[in-house]
Amino acid sequence: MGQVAEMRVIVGDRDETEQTERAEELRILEALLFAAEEPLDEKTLGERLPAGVDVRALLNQLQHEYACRGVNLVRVAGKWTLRTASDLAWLLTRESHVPRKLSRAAIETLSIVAYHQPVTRAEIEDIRGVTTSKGTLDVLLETGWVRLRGRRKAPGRPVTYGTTEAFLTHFGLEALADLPGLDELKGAGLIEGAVPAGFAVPVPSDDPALREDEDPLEPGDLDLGLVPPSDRTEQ
Amino acid sequence: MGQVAEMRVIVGDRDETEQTERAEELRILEALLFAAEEPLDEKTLGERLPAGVDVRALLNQLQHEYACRGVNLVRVAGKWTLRTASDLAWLLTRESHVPRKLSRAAIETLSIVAYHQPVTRAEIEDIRGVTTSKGTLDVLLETGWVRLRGRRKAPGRPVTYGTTEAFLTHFGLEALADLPGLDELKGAGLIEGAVPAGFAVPVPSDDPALREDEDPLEPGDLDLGLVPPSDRTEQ
Amino acid sequence: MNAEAENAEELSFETELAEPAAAGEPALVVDVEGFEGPLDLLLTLARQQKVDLAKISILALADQYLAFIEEARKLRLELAADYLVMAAWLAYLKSRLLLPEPPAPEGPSAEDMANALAQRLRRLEAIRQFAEQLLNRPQLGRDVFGRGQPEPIAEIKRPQWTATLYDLLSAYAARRQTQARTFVRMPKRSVWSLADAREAIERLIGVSFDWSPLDQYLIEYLVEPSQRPTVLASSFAATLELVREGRLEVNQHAAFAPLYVRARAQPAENGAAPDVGNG
Repeated sequence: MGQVAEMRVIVGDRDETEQTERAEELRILEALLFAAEEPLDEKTLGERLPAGVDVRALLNQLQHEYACRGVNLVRVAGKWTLRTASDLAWLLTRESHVPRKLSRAAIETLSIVAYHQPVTRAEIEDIRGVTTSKGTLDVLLETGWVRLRGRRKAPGRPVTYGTTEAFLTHFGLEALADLPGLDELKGAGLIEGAVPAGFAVPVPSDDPALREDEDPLEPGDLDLGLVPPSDRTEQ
Repeated sequence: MGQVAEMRVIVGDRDETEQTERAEELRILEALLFAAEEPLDEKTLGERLPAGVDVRALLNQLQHEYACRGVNLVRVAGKWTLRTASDLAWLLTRESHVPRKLSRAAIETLSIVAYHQPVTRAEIEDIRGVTTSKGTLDVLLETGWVRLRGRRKAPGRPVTYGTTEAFLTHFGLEALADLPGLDELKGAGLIEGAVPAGFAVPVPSDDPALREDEDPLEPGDLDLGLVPPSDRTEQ
Repeated sequence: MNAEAENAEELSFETELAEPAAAGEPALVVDVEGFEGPLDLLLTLARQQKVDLAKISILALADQYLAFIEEARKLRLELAADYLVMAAWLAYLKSRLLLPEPPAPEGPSAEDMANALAQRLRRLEAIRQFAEQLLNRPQLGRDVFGRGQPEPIAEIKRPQWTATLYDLLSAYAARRQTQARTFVRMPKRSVWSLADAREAIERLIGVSFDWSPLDQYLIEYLVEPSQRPTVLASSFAATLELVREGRLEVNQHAAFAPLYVRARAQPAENGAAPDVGNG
């Protein structure tokens, strides 16, 4: 490093005058391009520089200087402009978390997944008595509270859904078995009046081990685009 | 020149790793500062850099790198921003949207607010020895450089005025302490004179926190049409 | 403005005003308006003394000010009250300064008052000087410029889903309960309602049933095994309801024996009561 530094100093000393003079024109170009509200063409730039200056050569030099910087000098539609380096485009985005309430349909579906897991979409629909849109399940997958467990050993081999650890965390449950049963739901006044015969609330289990009637997921299952990127609105 | 370029390439190869790493953080800072519409504070900049990075040191390095360029890294209102070099003003005047020309009364009032804030209209008039027309203060509020701060805890509860961040930004001041001649004024005892008796507090101060002799504004105060659209978020 | 007037004793406005006056224009007011109040006028007069404000003679300044006001009056200039108040005060100050101080004066001494005035003038002068310096700084949008094409930061909004355990449980309970009741009431399943089934059999066989345990069989064949107890229960409940209404008779030989049902003398249509035997 010491040697390197020294070399630089020598280099710097040698053509100091030339450097300084060049710098002035480059400074002008820099300032013009920086302050401009739109890309500038070479003619406009040339008008602000001393006569006889090779604008294109200067621009090329400036472009070279900025090539490895966070901002690059680029040519668009024949005009010149400074732009954020394309590999740093991520800097120009900001994530923000917007609290959003789950829709009624999504909450219902989630509760059915919680109590009845492993459960297929058809089973969810059967219990809810209404068609469940794919969007609703996508939203639930996006929350991270519901996951694809496996596939039911049944015609069509439908995917089975279950809840995740994040589900327990979010709802403050120590274990899935802590979800209240029928008596507790009644006690809480959530189920009122006579309960039809045969009405039962299952004792839920989110044991990750696949059930006898479940097959493991197949390699492609998780990449089906089932997990939406963001901002998915449901139904 | 050809020789110079070659030597530099060799230099570049030698300590590539270190160079690259440093460069990446500087590139990020560069990109952020170029893209930003408003000055950025170190916290905001730091959030986009790897943890543990000395943001201030990097900014100083960047400031040094840009010192002799057509665009400089400057500190205004405690934040960082890129500005065209002030010696190139001649070059860019054509671009300028001629700022409103302030009347002599407005200029005087502005500087009294700047040097004596928080200050009431009566105090401004005391210093100028003449009645201040409402229009003058309205014009200043409209520029966004002056804001209503609060109300003085004194008979009549007069409104107190102070300067904004936009004021510092516009005049390229890092902080109020950089006001020209401030020390001189203080040394000559010309500033303390305006402080109401019994309040031994530093003047001027644009600390958004109200002073002990100030009450907050009342709900209606900001709706008088006196308030310019921007920069009035802090109360 | 009179700021550049040279002669301390002879005020410049005389010469400056001579011309407009000659042109028949009462432009004298304009001249006074060139001053930003009496302090400004005093400051201008003080500058004409060409001395440091710290060493200024307040007495001489008062004289000049009063002379100016006198001139203005002669020319019938309209002066704002502020100027006249200052004139009165300066006249008072002058008299105090010229008279020997009483041994125990009440309030501030003439000296104090003069110093206070000098201090005010210095303060105004300083403020003006620094205002000028401030305005001569490179100003944004006039001398220095920010990025002409700032690149906006795009905000990606990630939803943070919220739901409470109560939401979850009440939704579950409500849905299950609704579903269970719907199940009892609505015949829109793949099975026929018992009423429909009875009607169909009647049409097929051509007879109406007497003391028939038919519902047992209908349930057996038409209802999914898991649903049978529910259907049986609701069917029984509906039957009892019809009995109470006097439209059906039931007969059971022993506990848990098959239940025989027949219509009463004035037979009601089977489908008349929609609550009957849904399945």
